[in-house]
Amino acid sequence: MTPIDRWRTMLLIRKFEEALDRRPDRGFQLFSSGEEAVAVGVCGALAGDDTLMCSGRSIGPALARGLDPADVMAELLGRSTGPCKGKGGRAHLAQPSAGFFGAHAVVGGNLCIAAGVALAMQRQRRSSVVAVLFGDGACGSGALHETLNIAALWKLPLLLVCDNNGYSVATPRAAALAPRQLSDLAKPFGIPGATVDGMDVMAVEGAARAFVERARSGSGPSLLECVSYRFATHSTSTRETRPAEELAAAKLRCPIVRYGIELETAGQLTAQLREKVEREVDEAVDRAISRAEAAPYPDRSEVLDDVL
Amino acid sequence: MTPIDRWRTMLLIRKFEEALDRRPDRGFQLFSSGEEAVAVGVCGALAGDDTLMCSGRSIGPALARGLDPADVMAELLGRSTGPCKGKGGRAHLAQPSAGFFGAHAVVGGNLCIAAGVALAMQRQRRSSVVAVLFGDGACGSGALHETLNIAALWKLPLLLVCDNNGYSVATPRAAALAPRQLSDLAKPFGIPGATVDGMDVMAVEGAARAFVERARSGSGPSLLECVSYRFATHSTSTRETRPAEELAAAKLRCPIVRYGIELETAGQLTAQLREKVEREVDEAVDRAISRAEAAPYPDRSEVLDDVL
Amino acid sequence: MSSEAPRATVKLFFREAIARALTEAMRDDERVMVLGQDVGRFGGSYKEFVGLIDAFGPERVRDTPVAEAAMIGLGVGAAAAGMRPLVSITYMDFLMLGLDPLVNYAAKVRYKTGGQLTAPVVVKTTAGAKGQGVAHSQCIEAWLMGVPGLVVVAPSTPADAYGLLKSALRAQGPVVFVDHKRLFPTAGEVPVDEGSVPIGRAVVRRRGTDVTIATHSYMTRVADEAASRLAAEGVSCEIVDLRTLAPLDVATVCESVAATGALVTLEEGQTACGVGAEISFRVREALPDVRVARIGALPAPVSSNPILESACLPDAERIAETVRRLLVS
Amino acid sequence: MSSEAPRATVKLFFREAIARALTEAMRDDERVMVLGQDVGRFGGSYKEFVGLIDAFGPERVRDTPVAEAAMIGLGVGAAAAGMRPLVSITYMDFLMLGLDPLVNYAAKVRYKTGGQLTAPVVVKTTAGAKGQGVAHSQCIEAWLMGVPGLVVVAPSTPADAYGLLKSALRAQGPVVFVDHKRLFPTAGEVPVDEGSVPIGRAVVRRRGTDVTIATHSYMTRVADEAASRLAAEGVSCEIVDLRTLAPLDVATVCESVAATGALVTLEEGQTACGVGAEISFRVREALPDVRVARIGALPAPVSSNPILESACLPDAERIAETVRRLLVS
Ligand SMILES: Cc1ncc(C[n+]2csc(CCOP(=O)(O)OP(=O)(O)O)c2C)c(N)n1
Ligand SMILES: Cc1ncc(C[n+]2csc(CCOP(=O)(O)OP(=O)(O)O)c2C)c(N)n1
Ligand SMILES: [Mg+2]
Ligand SMILES: [Mg+2]
Repeated sequence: MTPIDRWRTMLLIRKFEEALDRRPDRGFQLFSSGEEAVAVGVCGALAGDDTLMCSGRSIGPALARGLDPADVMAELLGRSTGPCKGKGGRAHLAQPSAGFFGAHAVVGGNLCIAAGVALAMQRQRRSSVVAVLFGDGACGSGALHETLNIAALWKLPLLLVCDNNGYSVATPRAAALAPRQLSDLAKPFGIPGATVDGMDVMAVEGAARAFVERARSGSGPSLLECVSYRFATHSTSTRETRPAEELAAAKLRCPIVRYGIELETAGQLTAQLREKVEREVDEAVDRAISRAEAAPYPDRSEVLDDVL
Repeated sequence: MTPIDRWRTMLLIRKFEEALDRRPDRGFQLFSSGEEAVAVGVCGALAGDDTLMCSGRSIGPALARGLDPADVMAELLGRSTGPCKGKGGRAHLAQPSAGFFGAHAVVGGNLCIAAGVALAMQRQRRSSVVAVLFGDGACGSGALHETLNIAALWKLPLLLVCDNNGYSVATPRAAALAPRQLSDLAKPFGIPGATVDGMDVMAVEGAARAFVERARSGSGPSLLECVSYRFATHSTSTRETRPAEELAAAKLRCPIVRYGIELETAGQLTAQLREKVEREVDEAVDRAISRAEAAPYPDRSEVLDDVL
Repeated sequence: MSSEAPRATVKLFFREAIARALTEAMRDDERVMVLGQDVGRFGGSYKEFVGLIDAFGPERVRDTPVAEAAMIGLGVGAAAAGMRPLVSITYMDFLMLGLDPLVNYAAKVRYKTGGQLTAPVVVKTTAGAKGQGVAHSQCIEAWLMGVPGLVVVAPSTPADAYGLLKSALRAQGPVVFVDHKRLFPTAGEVPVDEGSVPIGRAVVRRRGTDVTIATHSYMTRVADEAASRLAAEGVSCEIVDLRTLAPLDVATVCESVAATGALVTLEEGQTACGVGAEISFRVREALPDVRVARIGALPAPVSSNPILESACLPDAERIAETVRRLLVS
Repeated sequence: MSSEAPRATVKLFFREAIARALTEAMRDDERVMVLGQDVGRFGGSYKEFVGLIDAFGPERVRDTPVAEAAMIGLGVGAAAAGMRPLVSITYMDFLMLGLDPLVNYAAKVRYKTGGQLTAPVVVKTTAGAKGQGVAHSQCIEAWLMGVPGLVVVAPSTPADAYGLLKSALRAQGPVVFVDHKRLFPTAGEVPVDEGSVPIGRAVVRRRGTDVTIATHSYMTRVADEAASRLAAEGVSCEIVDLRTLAPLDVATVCESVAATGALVTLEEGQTACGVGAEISFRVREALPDVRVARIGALPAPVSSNPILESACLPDAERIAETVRRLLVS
């Protein structure tokens, strides 16, 4: 991924979610503004044959993995042209053929599924790696322990990425999780762990790249904690309860602004280029919306399709 | 507990189980010969107001906690004079009034229950501590992680004791558990852990005592791993698959023989005293058997009692 | 209710009725405490715990990690050791993660210890669909009805939510209190005086003569909508709100069905081995010749897609159509 | 079965039939693998996996930690990614620990991805009581019947264990294969030729004219014992072995009941919202006037106490008595 593509993808996620949020028919959504660098950094480390899984907070991951924004928008707006025919929606977005094995809205519930996908990769002697994104909230769940243990024993090609945005709904991480660093949870199992700044896309990508290569070479799983912050409320129907100052301070660390400044300083993002990319992103989002709008809803009669 | 009482209790467990095993009507049982020092050492560190919980391997723990062998035998042989009226049996032995909150046969399933009992102690502002015994097998279960995390956050008065006998049924610990030391599992949570020789009753009691005092003083939970070995098959209906040499070597480390020699060397266990204790233990076991034999079975009509 | 003067009432939202019941119970009984995700300062996903942390402090109103197995296990263990915890499981789908301590310990501890221990925990959980998709929409209360040792309640009105929660917090053993996402914002009259609603009693919500609709929770409201439609066509429905699912108040259902001669069971969950299958069987033990039909979700997962969600779940039209068909059969 | 020459058979224990099915499936399909506690060198708690590790090696026959949630989750994830794992859950009671990946993912992944993914995992688990007490005796197959997307099979003979497991390992989606502690040591004839038994078809095990007993798994044998007793009294029982619980073969049950006019459902688990409640409802949709009774465990946990265990579970005498009462009603 080129530096500009990284920045573009983060911007795409932000603007895509903003456009979606403006729609009265958007339904229940979980946004990832503030956390773009985590998804984009991790995907920057993945190859085409690798696959990504994530939690219900799935828009950033799906777009970072390179899904067509129009397909994602169609799925989120319940259109039958979405990759899941409009049945999955936000919490269950998936397009395995594009390297996105999908979202799963059970906190912690995606971890052992991801390990199973990694087991399949291993058994099929593919050199593919599975990366799974989950929140700090999932670190309280026993599923993490069971997955770490088996993944370590069987040296599964699995990268566990904790997007620690500091909250599980309204509960601060410190009230729910005893460990000082969440990546410490890997240690007893002999699994390498690292904690990086999740608002720094290059830090995420660098750490992820090392762990992905490790997994690819057969050395087994790893745990990457990315410390981020969520700018939006937990969901579109959740009230905000975080301190205003905390939120304001976090917004100053916006990963998109930050990476944009880095690129500017390095002379890689001129004003002109910035404008061009912003326009392209706006067009992509507009196109996604208009394509979705033009697409049909599923018919009630499809309710019993794809059950068995 | 006096040194002689420690030795006596270990001997009682051994002889009690041997007597039970000889009975054709004993049903399905899990014995703990070889592991007597773990239960006896832990109970040596508990006060009367503390409470003990354990896994389905419950005969040693129940006797170590001081339950009347006759009551335990009655329960195990399905007599209605058992503390659970013969309904609980081996896997679900309990006598809370005697400081034995009980056995629970779900591997890992007793951990969060024990934490809940500890929560009750804490809320009731009692200075009591809960000790819970579980096997190495339970260390693969997510319940341990969830319990460690919450117990650490809430500083629960809980002593987690892993009786690591090296096997879960026939699966060696190394094939099922990635950690080098099982007590390491406490570390990420900031919980103190220790690994001791579980065939050495004084080592177990010493470590348990420190952790119990810690919990009693309000400093929270701890994890004690006791490395032991089981002399019998997993259950009375399980075939033996462990290497004969391994078993033979372990038997040389018998905790009862070992502690007996220590006491002899220290002049605390004379041949005469040994004979007297052995005779008393035999009598206690005989009495347990004959009391149980004399006791009635529950009636079929009791099947619906105590449901709601 | 007796023939005395009508009791004074106050209008409360369903969520407020829950908070009120908890407030009174926690005031009266030091042993009552609340464990759950975001139940403290946040006040619960549906605001049903608002005010409790201010009144009773963070020791008794505890935010937990996302760890449903341990949450229920802790509640169950604490209950067995003398407390009266309420454990909040925000989505009934995730009750699955905590079934082991609930079913394998709480429901059996009284039995297996020969009465030495009992675990009077209340597990409060929210069933039903409201746009959140396949893993946040399920109704699995029928599973719990087949677990000896569990009491299951599922109120449909604020008054019953209040009164049944009061009873649940005083029960002898474990109680699963099932509410519903679509009920929290509904309002209803609740007696001003403190009181409770007994566990194990259904109630006739609407009087009618042609058919009995036996249902619970949010579907009680959908049944009422269907009954109003049918009334316009001259069909008179009696609606029995079960309120408690275990133990089932079969007598009240039978009394109604004996009069109407026809039974429709209605639930939001799956029909296979569901609440309706059980009620139908029990009613026909007493009244073998009544006509019976059952309604539930279609046999598919419940999508977050609004069209597919509504196609899957019972609605007034499906109920009305079922009643019409049954009455001509 | 056609009218051709009878197929040659060989006598196998139930546990051997399972091992044979797995051996053939693993030989034919590289994607099949086994995950479970003590399934490797030990060969399974009931010896049903004996020989597999020697034939296929430890990469394909994997011992797991005691971690039912992850075991099922891994199997489900691997299945969704193209493998065909069989996950062994030694006691059905502990299936509860893994219901989340099974019900919330495997059963729904095909639906929620619009058909992009499916999870053809086989979860093999052992139900029923045999002296191991309250947490090692449960039958919760009825819960699974209410989960759209799951297939549930529960054979009673070695031939069906073999044939249904072969089918399960080739199914499109997740299958729960329920066996029973008391079946493993039973023996029966199994065709020498390789083959399979189709999912979704019940079978008449014993021909009779007075009453139909619809049952599954180990209770099929108990039903047969009851039928022999009743035969001595001149009462002729037809026994339908359901074999598959989801989807239910209602047609075969109805055909039998249409002829006998009376239905007794029999299961080892709880009756409330159980298999029998469902069968009864479905049969009466077609045949509203037949007499029906159901039998299951009494509503109590199953103690390891032999007297209480046997008092709780259905036995030949209880079945015979139920049939006698039904036929005079
Ligand atoms: C097992 C389970 N319990 C509860 C929930 C409800 N829930 C949805 S998102 C969420 C918060 C999760 O926090 P975290 O893992 O940090 O992810 P974030 O929302 O911060 O991205 C909760 C509790 C759930 N989806 N799954
Ligand atoms: C959740 C669960 N899964 C499986 C079992 C079956 N089982 C009973 S004992 C046992 C072995 C447990 O090993 P460990 O915890 O080391 O205890 P030990 O038997 O060695 O004392 C197993 C797997 C169970 N009781 N509970
Ligand atoms: Mg978070
Ligand atoms: Mg062990």
